[in-house]
Amino acid sequence: MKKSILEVKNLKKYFPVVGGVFSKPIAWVKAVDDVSFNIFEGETFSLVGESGSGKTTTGKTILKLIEPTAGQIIAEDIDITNYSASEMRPLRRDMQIIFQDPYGSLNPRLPVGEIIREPLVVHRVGNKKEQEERVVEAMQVVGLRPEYLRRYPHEFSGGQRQRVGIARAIVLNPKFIVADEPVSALDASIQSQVLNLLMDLQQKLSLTYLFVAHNLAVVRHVSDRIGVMYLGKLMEIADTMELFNNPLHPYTQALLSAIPIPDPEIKKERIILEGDIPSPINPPSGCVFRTRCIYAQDICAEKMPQLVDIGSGHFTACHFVKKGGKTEFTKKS
Amino acid sequence: MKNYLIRRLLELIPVLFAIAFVSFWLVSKMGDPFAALIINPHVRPEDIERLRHIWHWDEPLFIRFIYWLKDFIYPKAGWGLSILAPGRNVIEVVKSRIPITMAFSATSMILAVAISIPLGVYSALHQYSIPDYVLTFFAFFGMSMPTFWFGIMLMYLLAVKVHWFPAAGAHSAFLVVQDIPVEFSEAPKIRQFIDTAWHLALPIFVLVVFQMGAWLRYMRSSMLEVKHQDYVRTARAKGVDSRTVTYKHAFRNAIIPIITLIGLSFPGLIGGAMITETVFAIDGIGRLTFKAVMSQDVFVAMALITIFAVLVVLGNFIADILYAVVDPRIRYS
Amino acid sequence: MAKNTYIDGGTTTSETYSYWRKVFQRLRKHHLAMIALVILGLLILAVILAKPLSFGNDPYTYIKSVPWIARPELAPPGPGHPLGLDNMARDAWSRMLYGGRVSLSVGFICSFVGASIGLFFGLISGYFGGIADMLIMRFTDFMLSIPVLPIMVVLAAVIRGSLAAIIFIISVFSWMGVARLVRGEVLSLKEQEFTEAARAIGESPARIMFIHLLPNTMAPVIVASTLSIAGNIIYEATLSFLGLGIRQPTPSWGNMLNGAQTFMLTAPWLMWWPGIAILITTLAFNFLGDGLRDALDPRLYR
Amino acid sequence: MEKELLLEIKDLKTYFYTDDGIVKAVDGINLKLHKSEVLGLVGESGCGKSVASLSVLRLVDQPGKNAGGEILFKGEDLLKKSEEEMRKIRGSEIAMIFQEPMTALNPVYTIGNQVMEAILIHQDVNEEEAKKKTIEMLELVGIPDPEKRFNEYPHEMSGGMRQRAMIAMAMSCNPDLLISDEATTALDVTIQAQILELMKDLQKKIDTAILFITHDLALVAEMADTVAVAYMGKIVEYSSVKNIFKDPRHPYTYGLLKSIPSLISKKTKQPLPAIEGMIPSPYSMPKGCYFHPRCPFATDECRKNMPELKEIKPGHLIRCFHPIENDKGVSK
Repeated sequence: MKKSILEVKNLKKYFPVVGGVFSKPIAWVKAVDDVSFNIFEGETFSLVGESGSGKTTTGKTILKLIEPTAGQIIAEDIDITNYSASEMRPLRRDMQIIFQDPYGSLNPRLPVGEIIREPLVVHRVGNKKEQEERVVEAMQVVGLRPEYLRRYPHEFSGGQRQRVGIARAIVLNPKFIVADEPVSALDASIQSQVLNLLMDLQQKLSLTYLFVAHNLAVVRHVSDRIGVMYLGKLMEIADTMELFNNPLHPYTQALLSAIPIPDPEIKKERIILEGDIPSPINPPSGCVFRTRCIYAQDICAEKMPQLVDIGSGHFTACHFVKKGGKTEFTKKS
Repeated sequence: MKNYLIRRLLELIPVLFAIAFVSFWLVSKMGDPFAALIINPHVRPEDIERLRHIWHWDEPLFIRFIYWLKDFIYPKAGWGLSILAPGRNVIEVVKSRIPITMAFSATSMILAVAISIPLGVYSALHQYSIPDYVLTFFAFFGMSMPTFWFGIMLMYLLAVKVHWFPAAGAHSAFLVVQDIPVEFSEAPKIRQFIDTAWHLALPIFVLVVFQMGAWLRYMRSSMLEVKHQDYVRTARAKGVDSRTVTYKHAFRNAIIPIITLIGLSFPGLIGGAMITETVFAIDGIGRLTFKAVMSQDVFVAMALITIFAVLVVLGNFIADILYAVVDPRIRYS
Repeated sequence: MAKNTYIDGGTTTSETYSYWRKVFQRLRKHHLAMIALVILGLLILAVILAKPLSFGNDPYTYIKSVPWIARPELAPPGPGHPLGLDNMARDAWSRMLYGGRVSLSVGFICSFVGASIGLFFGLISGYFGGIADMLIMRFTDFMLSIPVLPIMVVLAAVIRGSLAAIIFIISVFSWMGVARLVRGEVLSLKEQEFTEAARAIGESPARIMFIHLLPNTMAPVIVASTLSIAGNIIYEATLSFLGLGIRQPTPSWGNMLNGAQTFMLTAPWLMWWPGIAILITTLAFNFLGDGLRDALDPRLYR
Repeated sequence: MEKELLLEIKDLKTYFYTDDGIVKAVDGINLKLHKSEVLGLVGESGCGKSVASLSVLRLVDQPGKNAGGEILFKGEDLLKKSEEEMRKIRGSEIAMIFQEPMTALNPVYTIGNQVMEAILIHQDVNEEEAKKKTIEMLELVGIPDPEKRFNEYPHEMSGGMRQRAMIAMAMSCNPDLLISDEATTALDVTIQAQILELMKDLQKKIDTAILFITHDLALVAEMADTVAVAYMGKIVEYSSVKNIFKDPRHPYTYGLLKSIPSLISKKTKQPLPAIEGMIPSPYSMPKGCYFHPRCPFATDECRKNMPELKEIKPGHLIRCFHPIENDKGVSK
C-alpha cells in the first residue's frame, strides 16, 4: 500500500463578492467546491483544468497560503486545516511551492543569493557561512552558476529566474512541493529544460509533487496520476495512462480532444464544446458541466454526481458512468 | 453603480459631521467670541452671560456643537455673532460674499481646464518637440510658483507700474456713466460686468496659471499612456485615420482620469481663491475667512469652514459620478 | 542532469549592477533633473554656509546707518548689502540666507514626517486589510476632505508662531498622498508571487513588510516626497506671508515677503528675491521629482 | 498548388533604436504567401514574429523603424506607399487580430460601434446598412443574440466572445489577408478549439489568406499549409507543413519538435531531449549563426559566418551549414 503524504477531504474555498450599499458579501465565488483527493509519497499528482477551475486555489489552500472555507487538509496524519501561521511555520520546511510567474515570484530588490537564502534565515538553519554554502549547492543543483549569487533577478532570463525559484523551494530539503504552472510562462525550448530539472530533482531528493497546469501534454509527461477540475469541482481522477487512453467523463473527453497535436497528418475528430465556461459566482445547478455537455439529461440539472471509484483508482463524477467504466451516454435531443 | 453612489452618499454624512465638529472645535480654540464684547462699554457683563446662554456657549463642547449645527442648517433671524459685521445674520454675511468668489474661481477653473486639455494633448502628440518643452516648462512654473507672490508681482508690474489693470477690489466704487459718476450698483448691468471683469482679470489670470500647470501635466501623461495601448493599435490596424485615432480612440480614454480629477481639485481651488482674494483685496468668502480668523470672529469662521468642507466633499462625490458617466466599465459594475 | 552543467547566455551581463545604480544612470540622462540637483546642492550649501556668506552681517541686527542713503530703513542695495535693508534696517541678503534655512528645513522635515506617517499607515492598511484598512482609509479620506488652507490658517491661529508648530501643522496634512500610494503599491505587491513565496517560507508579517514590501514601495514614495517638499515650502511661505507662520524676527522667505508687500511702492526690490528664491527652489524640487519618476518608472524597467 | 502570389516579404528589416543599443527585432525575413493559403510563422519570444507582422501593416511604434527590405502585396511595395494609401489597405485588404482581446478592444465603445467603424471606413454604406452588416458579422462569428451584443461593452463579454468580436471586425471587409498574431494564446484550450474551428470555417467562406503567428507548433500543424520557423529575427527553416514536421532539417526546428512533450509516446517521466542554453540577449548577439551556442552540431564555420537561407530540396529552405539528414545525422 502506497503511503499517503497528503489528504484533502471535501475542501471548499469560497471568495466573497462584496457589493450593495453596505459592502456586504452579496455572492460567493466558489473557487474550490468540495474537492477530495490523496497524494501518495514520491508521486506526481497533477491537477489540470481551464481558467476558473480552481486548480491553483486548491494548490495554495493546501499550503495554507489561502485559508480554506471548509473541509480538511491532512499532511502526514496531521490535520493542518485550522493551523495558525505560527503553527504552520515548522511544517513549511517540508512543504514548498514553485510559482508560475518567473518575474513576479522573485523580489526585484534582493540579489538571487539572498532570495535563495531567505528560507534558511527564517528557519534558522546553520550560521551565515553554512547558509551560504547551502545556497551555492542549491544553485549548482538547479544549473545556475554560483558566481551569479550577487546578481539581481532582472539580470536573468525567464528560464534562469524559474531556476532561482526552484532553488528557493528545495533549499530546505522539503518532502512535498506544489508546482503551480511552473513552465507555462516559459518558451518551448526552455520549458523542456525546466521539466527535466523538476523530474531530475524528484529522483534525487525523493520529492512528491502536486503539479498544477493547464497544458495537458506537459501534465501527461510528468504525472503519475491526474485530477481534472472544472468550475471548482473534480470531474475525474485516474492514473495518467488510464486517463489519456480511457477518459470517461464527457468533460475530460472534450478537453483531451481539444488539444492541438503537433503532427499535420493526424486529423482527429474533435468534440467542440458549445458556449463559454460559466462564471464560478453562479455555477449551474446539479452537475456544473451540464450546460456544455452533449449528453446532459434532466437528472444532471437536479443532482451533482459524486466522484466515485469505478475501479482500480479511476474516479469519475458523472451520472452516466457506472462501475467498471461502463458508460450509458445518450445524446441530448 | 447606483448602490455604490448611495453608499458613497451615506458615507459622506459622517465625514461631513466629523469635519464640521473638528473645525468647530479648532475654531472655538481660536478665541472666545464673547470676549471681544467685554471692551464694549454699552454691553453689561450680565448681557454677555445672557448671550452666552442664548448661543449655548455655557454647554459642553459637543452639545454646543449640536446646537450650532442645528442653527447652521436652519438659521434663525439674526443668528450668529459676528465681530466683522455686528448685528447681522452670519449666514447673510457669508451668502453675500459667495457670488464673487464663485464667479472668479469657476471662471478660472473653466479657463484653466479648457486651455490645458488641448495643449496637453498637443504636448503628448508632439512629445520632445520644442512646443512640448515650452509647455512643460510653463506647467512646472505654474505648479512651482507661490500664488501670492505671483499675484503681488503682477499687481506691482501691471497695475502699479503701468496702470493697465486696477490694483485691488472686485469693482470700482463709482462708474462714470455719460460723464456723471454714479455708484456701482446704480450703473447699467453691462458696465458693472465690464468693470468687474477688468478688476478680476489679474486674479483670474493668477489662478489660471496656478491650475494649468497640474492639468497640463495630467493631460499630457494620460494621453502618452493611452497612445501606446493595444486598442489604439487595433484602431490603426482597422484603417482608422490618425485624427480619428487620436480623438475618438485615444482622447476619449485619456480624458477619463482628468474628468475625475476635476471634482478632486476643489480643495486646491479654495486655497488658491483664498490667497488671491487676500492679495487683491476682493471681498469674497476666501478673504472673509482670513479676516474672520485674524479677528477671531468665531461664528463666521466656523460657518465658512463648514461651507468649504461641504464643497470639498461634494467635489469628491461629483468625481465619483463623473467617473461613472465617462467610464462604461464603472457604469455597469 | 550532471552537476555543474550551467545554463548560460541570455540577458546576463558581464558586470552586476544594483537597482539604484541603474536609476542614477537613467537620472543622469535627464538634463533638467540634473540641473535641478546642482541648483539644490548649491542652495543647501548656501544656507549651511549662511554665516560666512553674509558679508559679516547678522540677520537680526538693526543697521544704524549706511553711507549711500540718509535713512537705513528700506535702504536700496549698496556695498556690503547686495539686497538692501528691510523696513527694520536689517540686511536683506543675510535674512535671505537664514530664511532659506527655515524654508528648506520646513520643506524637508515635513516631507520626511509626512512620508513616514504615510508609509506606516499605508503598509498597515495594505498588508492587513480588513478593519485596520477600513479605519485607516476612512481617516485618510476624512483628512483629504478637509479644506487644507483654511484649516491650516485656523490651526496656525490656534498654535501660533514657533517653527515646531509650523512643521506640525504642515506635516499633519502631508501624509495622505503617501499613505494611499503605499497602500495601492502594497495591494499590488501582495498579488505578486514573491510575497506569497515569503509566506510559503513561513516569514512573519513584520519581515515580509520590511524585507519585501517596504523596499519595493520606496521608489514612488521618494518621487512623491520630493514633489511634496516643493508643496510644503509653498505652504510655509504662504502661512508666513499671511502672518500666521514663522514669526518675526526669525526670517523666512515667506515672512520677508509679508513685510515687503507693505512697502511695495517704496522698496520693490525687497519683494523680488525671496519670491525668486522660493520659485527656484520649488521648481528645482519639481523637476527633480519628475526626473526621478522617469528614472524609477518600473514600466521602463525589468 | 501554384496559386497567385499575394504577399512577398523580401529581406525585411525592422530595428529598434533604444538607449541601450540597436535591437534587430526583424533581421532580414523572407516570406511568400499565396492567395487563400495559410502561412504559419512560429518561434519563441524575441524571434521577431510579432514585429514582422506589425511591419507588414506598418504599425511598428517608436523607437522601431524599418531598416530595409520590401513588402510586396499584390505586387506593390507597401513600404513605398503613402500613409493615406496604407490606411486604405489596413482593415480592408489586410486585417489583423491580436493576442489580448481585452486590451485590443477599446473599453469605452460598444462592440457594435467598433465593428461598425471598420465597415463605415472601407465600404460605401450608410449607418443603417453598416449596422445591419455588423449584426450579420457578429452572427457569422457565432456570437449569440447579436442585436443585444451589439450594444455591449468589451468588459461585459468573456475572452472567447471578445476574440470572436475581434474576428468579426477583421473579417467585416472581406480582407485578402488576415494576420493572426497569437490570437488564441490567451484563451482556454476548449475555447481555443472553438476559435480555431471558426477561423478555418471563415477562411473557407471568405477565401482569405492567413499569416498565422504563434509560438505553439501544434497549432501550426493544425492550421498552416506552409510554415516558417523564426529564430532571433531570422527565418531558419521554411517549407510545407508536412516537411517541417516530418522532415525537419534545421537543428533548431528539430530540437524544438523533439523537446515538446508528446501526447502519444509511452515514454513519460523520462528526460525530454531539450535544447540546451538560452535565447541570447538581443543586445549581445552571438557572432556567426545565431543558433550556434545552443547547437549540438556547431562547427568553427558556424561560429564565424551566418549561413544563407538556401533551398535544399524543392520548396524546403533552411539557414544552416549542417542540415540534419533524414533524422539520421548531420551532413558534414
